[in-house]
Amino acid sequence: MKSAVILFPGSNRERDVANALRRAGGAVEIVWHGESELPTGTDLVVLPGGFSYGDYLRCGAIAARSPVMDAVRAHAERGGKVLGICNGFQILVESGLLPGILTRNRDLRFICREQHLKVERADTAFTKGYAAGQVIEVCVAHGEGNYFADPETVARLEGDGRVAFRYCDADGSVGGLSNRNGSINDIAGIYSENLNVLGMMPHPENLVDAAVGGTDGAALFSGLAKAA
Amino acid sequence: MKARVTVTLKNGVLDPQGKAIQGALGSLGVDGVESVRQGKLFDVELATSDPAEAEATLKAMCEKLLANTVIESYRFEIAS
Amino acid sequence: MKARVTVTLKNGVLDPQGKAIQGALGSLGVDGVESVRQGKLFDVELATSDPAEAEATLKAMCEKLLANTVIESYRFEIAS
Amino acid sequence: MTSTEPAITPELVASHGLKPDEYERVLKLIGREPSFTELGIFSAMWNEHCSYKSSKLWLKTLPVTGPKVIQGPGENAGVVDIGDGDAVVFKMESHNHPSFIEPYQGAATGVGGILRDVFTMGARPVAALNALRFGDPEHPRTRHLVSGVVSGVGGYGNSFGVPTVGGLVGFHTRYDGNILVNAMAVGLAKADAIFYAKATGVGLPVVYLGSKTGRDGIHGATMASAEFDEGSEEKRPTVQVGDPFAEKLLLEACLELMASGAVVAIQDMGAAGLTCSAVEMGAKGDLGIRLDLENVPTREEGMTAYEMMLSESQERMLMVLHPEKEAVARAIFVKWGLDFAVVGHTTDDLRFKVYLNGELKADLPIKELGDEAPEYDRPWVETPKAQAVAAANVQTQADSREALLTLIGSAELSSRRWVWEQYDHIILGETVQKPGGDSAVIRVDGGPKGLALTADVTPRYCEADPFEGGKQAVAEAWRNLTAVGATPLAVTDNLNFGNPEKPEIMGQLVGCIKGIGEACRALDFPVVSGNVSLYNETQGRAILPTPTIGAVGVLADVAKSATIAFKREGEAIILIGD
Ligand SMILES: Nc1ncnc2c1ncn2[C@@H]1O[C@H](COP(=O)(O)OP(=O)(O)O)[C@@H](O)[C@H]1O
Repeated sequence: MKSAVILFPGSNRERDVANALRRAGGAVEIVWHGESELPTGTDLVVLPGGFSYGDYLRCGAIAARSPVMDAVRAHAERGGKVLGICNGFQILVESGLLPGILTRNRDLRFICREQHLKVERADTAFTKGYAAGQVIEVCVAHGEGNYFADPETVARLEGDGRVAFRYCDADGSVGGLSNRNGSINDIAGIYSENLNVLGMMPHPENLVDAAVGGTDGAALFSGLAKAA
Repeated sequence: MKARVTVTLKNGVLDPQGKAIQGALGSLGVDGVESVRQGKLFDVELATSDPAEAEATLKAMCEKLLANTVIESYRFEIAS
Repeated sequence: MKARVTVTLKNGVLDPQGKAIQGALGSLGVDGVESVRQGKLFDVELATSDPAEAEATLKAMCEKLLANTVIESYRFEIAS
Repeated sequence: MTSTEPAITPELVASHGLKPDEYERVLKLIGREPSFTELGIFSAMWNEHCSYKSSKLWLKTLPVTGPKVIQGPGENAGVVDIGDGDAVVFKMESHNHPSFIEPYQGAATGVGGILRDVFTMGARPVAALNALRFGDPEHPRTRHLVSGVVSGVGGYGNSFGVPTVGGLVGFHTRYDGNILVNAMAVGLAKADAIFYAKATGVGLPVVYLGSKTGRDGIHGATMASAEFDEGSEEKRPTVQVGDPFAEKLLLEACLELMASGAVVAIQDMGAAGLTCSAVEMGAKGDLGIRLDLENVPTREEGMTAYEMMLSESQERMLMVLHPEKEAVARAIFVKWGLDFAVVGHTTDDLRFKVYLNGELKADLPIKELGDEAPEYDRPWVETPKAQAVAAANVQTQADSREALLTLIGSAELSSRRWVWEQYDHIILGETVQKPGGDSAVIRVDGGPKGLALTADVTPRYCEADPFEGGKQAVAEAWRNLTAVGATPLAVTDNLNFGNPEKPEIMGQLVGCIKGIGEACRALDFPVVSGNVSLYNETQGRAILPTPTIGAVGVLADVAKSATIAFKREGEAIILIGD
């Protein structure tokens, strides 16, 4: 699998995700946001975490409008896979590749902690390595991860099975205190209509190594590597 | 030419910052505040002195970048 | 009673947001923008209908919470 | 000099923080009345913050060398060998006064400054720590200050992309009017690729990099060394605003530039910005520097030489470059969207000459600006030994259950999770032990090697007995490192005290330094960097003496690091020590 990790000014988890992809056996190229084309043979585009353009104005807003995003859009339209993590998710919604928006966390504070997630379905390119309904432990690190969309959009997402992950507690129950940022329907990640674009707030790339917190994130990358 | 753009949340969109401010005001002893909604403003200086051109630029700025029309509306005023 | 509070950075205080926005506008092809400075606005609803009381509340809000007068100035307007 | 500049009066001299005898020294040194710009330059170079005039004599007594020490105090940060060609680069610095005035920006720019100190040396920052002291939790300002400082520390570090892995938070009414924000940064570099401030070579370009210069914090460095009084909330100068986004770009651009071989010398523009950085580069290299200020990228129109020389705008660097690499260097900075300007060059006349549009604004002997700074042997009195209290004489008001509950429920002992959850402590994917334990542990480049990091001090002890308190702070840092299985390497310190012109306060400073020195010598635990923050007083009341110790240790294999939690039921609990 060949991945292109897009580097925006202010991205800061590009190394983390590149490491996770390489560990899973993928080839990784870091691509500058000013490029107008993706490297040939790119299977997966990754928009990494960070604070692109300082997160000024709105998170992801300025990055969503950079030259490379036209190429990313074209890649997605061709059915190519796109993964946006944290700031990458914010960029995806700002660029219209995914619906809704991510706003300030409910209590207005940045939150960095371990977080349980429920994997909603295991039949997408991103979640092949998991079982449907599986509870995994990853971590979150964001100030604006409060997912919001209008009721019709949310209904459509739910109806079409486009919710990828939900915040839950250790035994998988959803709702309540495990949703720290206030996201509607405890949404932690969503898919595009064709299930080839995934945006998620938590950081699976920081949990791929037993020595550093755990390995529950690894299956996402190994699943992707197998899918390609 | 100077202009001010204001971007506010659409009705019905949750405003956690506004709510938090309202809460904080209570604990600071500022009473009688029934609601707070936070928005953004941009003070802009434009090169042109032609109002029509200024208006076109401002509209383009708002549509392309300053407001996310999923949840926000914008207005602008050109300073006389 | 409704009011709008605007909080802007004092002159000379660095506005990294405004700077980033200005840069982005350039690369989006919106030309002729000479400077952008970002501020905040707050749309407030007050319980009182007495303008003097409203003014006192607004002033207290601004001083205690909404503005950091070291780097920001504030203004408010009571809607008629 | 132009007529718009104020005349040099005793009041003007005093408002620049120069005492009459210090001004005499200026006159003797240059043989004439200084210009306004020159007065500003002297005030910046000779204030407590830059010159360490009250503490230097005592700092010299600390052990600063060791077989692993590559660079001790005197550069932007200390450098210690950790084997395999790697080096750890670290330092701690205070941003106390600015954080009291504008907690978010003050703390944020404090973090920004210390990160810059580390990457100026050629290291990529891999961890941050912060030691925070606030007033009584019930004091009306405390809540606001805690929330602003914590979000400022997080706001900068999170955006910059460095994990904040440890620190401490304390509360005491003696910090009501002077909170402490001590930020520590740790970076990794190759031991043979460390960059220094010392310039070499005549006629080389002096290059300005980073963000533009504004009127931020003009006289901030002077403020940081002046006691607060009631009026200072009105008189306070503009606070600097941080731009972590710009700093992240500056980091990437600097590391790329360093790798290209273009850099002769580099210095970050911290307190007293352009003045200190230019003088240091020249003085260390036995060179003169000529600056042509019209080339300095500015944010505001009509800035004077005085303002440009004293501006504390953040996210800026000064470099001396190999002239043939200028184009390469410029291309790197343009790519990252940062300003790049040749603002002067090195000379052979040992003068610091500042021109604006061809007009000479300052012409000073560069070595003496640093070397001839006043140095004081301030009078001090030893802190009287407190009477030992026999346990039997202590009245207890509560039964032990109640006492325990009170202790657990106190702000001093409550969980710090609320704080460190606001810091991204996992970014970079190397955090083996996150906040919550004795020391944080981070892996070095995928491991198995790792670093242990901690920050400690107990101000109550230092107040009761500065010497023992200083020793204890070092010992606790040492214990915290060994508790996770690390071999302690070296120390950075941040000495926060009141007004050193008072013999009792000076006595605390001296006592603590002696204690730190004694412990560091006994443990072969050299001090490789540090910072002094004095005049932490409001209306004559000083903070508790607070010599924060930051310490770094190394682990051969992070998989063997020990953690704080009990692992299994039924296992023996052993108490060691006495
Ligand atoms: N300001 C802070 N930033 C990051 N971590 C912190 C901060 N304050 C405390 N911590 C972390 O919380 C834990 C508990 O801190 P503390 O109560 O000072 O414990 P101890 O006395 O055992 O060092 C430590 O791991 C420490 O690193």
